[in-house]
Amino acid sequence: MSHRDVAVIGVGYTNFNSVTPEVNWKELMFEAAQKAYQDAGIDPRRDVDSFITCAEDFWEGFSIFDEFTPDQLGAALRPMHTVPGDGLQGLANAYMQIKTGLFDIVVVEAHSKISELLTYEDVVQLSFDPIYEAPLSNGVHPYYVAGLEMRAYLQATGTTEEECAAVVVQNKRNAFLNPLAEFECELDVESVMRSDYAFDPLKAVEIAPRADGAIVFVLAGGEIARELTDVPVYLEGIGWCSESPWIASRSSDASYAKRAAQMAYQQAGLENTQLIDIAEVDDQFAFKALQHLEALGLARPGEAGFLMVEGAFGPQGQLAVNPSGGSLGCGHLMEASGLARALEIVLQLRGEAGQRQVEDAMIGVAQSWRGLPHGTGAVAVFSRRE
Amino acid sequence: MNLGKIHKDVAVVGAGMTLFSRRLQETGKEMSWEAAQMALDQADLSLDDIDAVIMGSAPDAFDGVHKKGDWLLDGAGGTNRPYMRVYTGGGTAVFAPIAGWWHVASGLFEKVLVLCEEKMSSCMPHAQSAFAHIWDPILDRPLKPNLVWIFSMEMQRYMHTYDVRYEDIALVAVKNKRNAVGHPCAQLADPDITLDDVLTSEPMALPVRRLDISPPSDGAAAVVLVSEDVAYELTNEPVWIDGVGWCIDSTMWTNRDLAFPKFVAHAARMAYEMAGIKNPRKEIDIAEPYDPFDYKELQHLEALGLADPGQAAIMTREGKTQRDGELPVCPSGGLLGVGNPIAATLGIKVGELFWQLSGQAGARQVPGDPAVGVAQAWGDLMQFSSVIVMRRRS
Amino acid sequence: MNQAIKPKGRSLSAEQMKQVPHVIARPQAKYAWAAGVAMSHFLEGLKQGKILGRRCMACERVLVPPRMFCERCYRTTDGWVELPGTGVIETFSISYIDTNANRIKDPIFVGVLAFDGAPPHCGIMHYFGEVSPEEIHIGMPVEPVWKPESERVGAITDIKYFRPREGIPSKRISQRRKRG
Amino acid sequence: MTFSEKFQRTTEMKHWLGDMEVDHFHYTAGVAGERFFIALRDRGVILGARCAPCGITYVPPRIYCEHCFAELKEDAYQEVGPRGWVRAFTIARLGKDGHPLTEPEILAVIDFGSDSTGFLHKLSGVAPEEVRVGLEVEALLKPKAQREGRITDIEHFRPVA
Repeated sequence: MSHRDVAVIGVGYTNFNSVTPEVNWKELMFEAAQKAYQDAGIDPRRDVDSFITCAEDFWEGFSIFDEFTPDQLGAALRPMHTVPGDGLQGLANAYMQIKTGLFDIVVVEAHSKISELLTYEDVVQLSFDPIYEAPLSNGVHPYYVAGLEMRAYLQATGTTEEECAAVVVQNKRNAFLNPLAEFECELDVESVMRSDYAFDPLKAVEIAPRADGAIVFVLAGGEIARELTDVPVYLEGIGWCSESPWIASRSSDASYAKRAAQMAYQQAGLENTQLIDIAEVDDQFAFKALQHLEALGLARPGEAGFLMVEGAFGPQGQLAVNPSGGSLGCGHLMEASGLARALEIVLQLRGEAGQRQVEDAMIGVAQSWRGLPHGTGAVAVFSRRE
Repeated sequence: MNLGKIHKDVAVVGAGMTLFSRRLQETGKEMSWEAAQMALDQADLSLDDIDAVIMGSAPDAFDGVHKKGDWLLDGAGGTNRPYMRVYTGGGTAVFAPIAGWWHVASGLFEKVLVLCEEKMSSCMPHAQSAFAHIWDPILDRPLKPNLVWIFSMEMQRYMHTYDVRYEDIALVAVKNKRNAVGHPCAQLADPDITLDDVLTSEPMALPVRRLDISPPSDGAAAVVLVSEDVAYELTNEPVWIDGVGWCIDSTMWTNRDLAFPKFVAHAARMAYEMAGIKNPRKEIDIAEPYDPFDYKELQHLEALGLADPGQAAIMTREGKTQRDGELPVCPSGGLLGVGNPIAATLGIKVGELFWQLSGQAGARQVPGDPAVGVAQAWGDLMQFSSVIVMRRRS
Repeated sequence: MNQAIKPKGRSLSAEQMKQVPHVIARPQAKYAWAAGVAMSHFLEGLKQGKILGRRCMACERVLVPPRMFCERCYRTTDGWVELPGTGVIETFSISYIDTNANRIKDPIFVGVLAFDGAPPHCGIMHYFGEVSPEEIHIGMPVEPVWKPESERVGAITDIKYFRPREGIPSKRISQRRKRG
Repeated sequence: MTFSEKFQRTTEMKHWLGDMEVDHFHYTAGVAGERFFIALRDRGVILGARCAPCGITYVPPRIYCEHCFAELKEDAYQEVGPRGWVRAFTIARLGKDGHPLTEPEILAVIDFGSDSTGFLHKLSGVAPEEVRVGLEVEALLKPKAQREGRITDIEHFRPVA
């Protein structure tokens, strides 16, 4: 691999809101992009070599959403493309483009305008195999697949429902300290346990609510980053992986995240996961946070739940997990969820996380999962070098 | 941009494609596997050797599966691998291999599989029904547009601005449908088609007639890309990707002059600079520009710098773009002759250049031992273009 | 050399496609897109019988359809401008197919017009009416035919179509470029 | 502030209704699907396709092994089931509209032996609280006359009596 290093030199973002009727998607993206360019101190019309946006047609309501992306990012008549994937997958493309040596500054955007989709559940079901999977569950909410996966995970690891409930409690509590977050709430494990099942063993309150928002990252080759900013945050490694798309073939240990983490750690030269100070993992469903922590090697199989209950992953714990509040606290931002996780890491490593700042944070990991019904995920390792 | 500092050079060592057909029985996954298998076979590789998979597929609204990239991945060889889908409308056909290029050029991967799939027959009553949603929902969709309109309007503007005759444009359709006779996957090959057939074909949205248009198709295509470190271990005839370029113009298509596709010219400039091509008219031996409509081939040749604006039609009339002409254009038969399964036209653009430049094009082989080719695709709302320059070095 | 392509795939006729095992499903994908700042004002303008644009003071263009940012200068646009609504035909099509590719007997005249008061080539797509296939041409001056105020809802279809303007000379010749 | 002006009254905000639908999608079941569904419809059996080198039996069958990409030809097809075991299950209590279902549905991943891929289907004929991982189940098919070559030709799986 090329030895050129890659760093984040600017981030921009909107608030995360359950609805955003006051702007259209272009205006939402423009706000985040303008802030990112200000942060990086660059002019997109002159300085950016390539633009990437992360979007899926059916989330947006367009047969070719790529058409509707360049203007608001400053990308008209410039190289730009869409990744129908999560923001971290967008970041992976930027990373590779910079590593080729051809591109110096690359911009990655991801957003959610999911409040505009009136038939969310139908569209989720449209991602199921149309022959073997979709016809089985007409009328049933497609999130039942999360119930199946949670059952398999609990069965394989001995994790308890109480331990999953602890994830909800911690993330919604962490969100109080995050001004971007929309779904902060004071709960305790008992109240989560007494709440209604949606897809046994998954409870409704363990499902991250959806939110709108846009996030833009500006990345640059290391030598340029060091010229442009005093606080470059290095993208030391990024991995991504997909499991079999068949619902019934899914592993119980998030093997997509495991493989993605191996790839990212290897690139980063990270041999010991104990060096990681912060982890922002995907928590679209509470149990997923535990499964992902184990897949990332941040807890042994079956131990993440226990550690969560013990507070090991809290703000004062041995490893800060989802200090942002995660998707449970901030809202599930669809394809922008991975960038939201990465955003928190960047803010923390720059020392700009305000009241939730993790002290002396040097290395952070962000992880994403593209969501039901597939097993696609990505892992990014960031660091603030001395 | 940092020309001349590319970390790893990238070569094509195998290609494959399915039949292009109005309807295929195979699911999208099965089509993908068929194309991938053929490309791997040609490269003498197995799936085990592949480090990453890049998927190119255009609207989910054709196949009728949301997140179809993820859905297709087992057929594309993506299971338990880094798998990435990129998407730039019709431009995906040449853009997916560009994404494959940076997967390898970055040094992250040594051998990758680029797979493109499209199954348009799922969309009922017609693929056009999905195209109804490519437009701005507030400004355009209430007018109930048809995709052909946009081509018709662009063609009209092109003919008007450069004084191009319809009779010359229609010759492109004749040439490509005849060229396709040599293509084993072709859907609309016709050895006997005449200019008159095109000129008198059914009016769709004038000036566009039925035979000016490429047909909707089902199909899949694949190429295998490898790093300079292993290319010669695998074949004596690697074909190198020496230049890549892409560009998107503003969303506001009614704020642009539609006569000349600036975005194609920008993408071409990027690719030529990278490939060190200073005079494309002298240095390019074969062109595979995107030809979903006959006039598009002409417009694209002009924006690729292979003809002056308005002159590509004259080149065509003079026979210079025939397979044995000065500059063979769409020797594959193009989208007009082989078919237009949007992203899967990878097989007749980059795939064709691979076969031509490595001397494997059989009945379609361009004479004179061609060494340099340019492939181009176009997409979105007359807005995006991707360009690849390929070269045989021996 | 062997044929490099060994094509695979089983072609089906329309009839065979109905015979082989298959599933038919109707998608449900409905949206309520926020119009946003610029388009909300534009739609309100249409309701009042006005065409509104946004001015960018850096490039001195009037953007129509309006947006809150200029994609060329990458800056916030500066204010509203009301355009006269007239323009010239930039390009057009005479369509014998509808949105689902069904054949229709009476053609639809559709195209792009460039608005007077906006920069060259800047306008919208719309229908043309009160014109024949022989008459319609690029450069033809046109004006909007609005629906009665009571029927206007704040939509692009508040304009029924654009029709030729009487007594205004065509810009047909002056717009044509010389061959390169 | 991002723009030179924004809305000052909620009533100024407009939205636009639309869809991204087509009349319908016609999904072919494919080459492997044709074998699977004709066997199910005409003979009432569930077919899998085995990749011997990888030791995996794909249910439903595929024409390729997704791990080694070997072609799974006709001789790879074999009958599995109708008996299998519950690998995972969930009790779906919410409908697609987000409201509680009047009758919760049980959905399950069924194994046809330890080397088979899982097979997704509905489970019925058992109280939700009695379902266990490992429960032995069998497919209940619709009467032959009503079968049309769809996955729903299997009404559901139920515990083996």
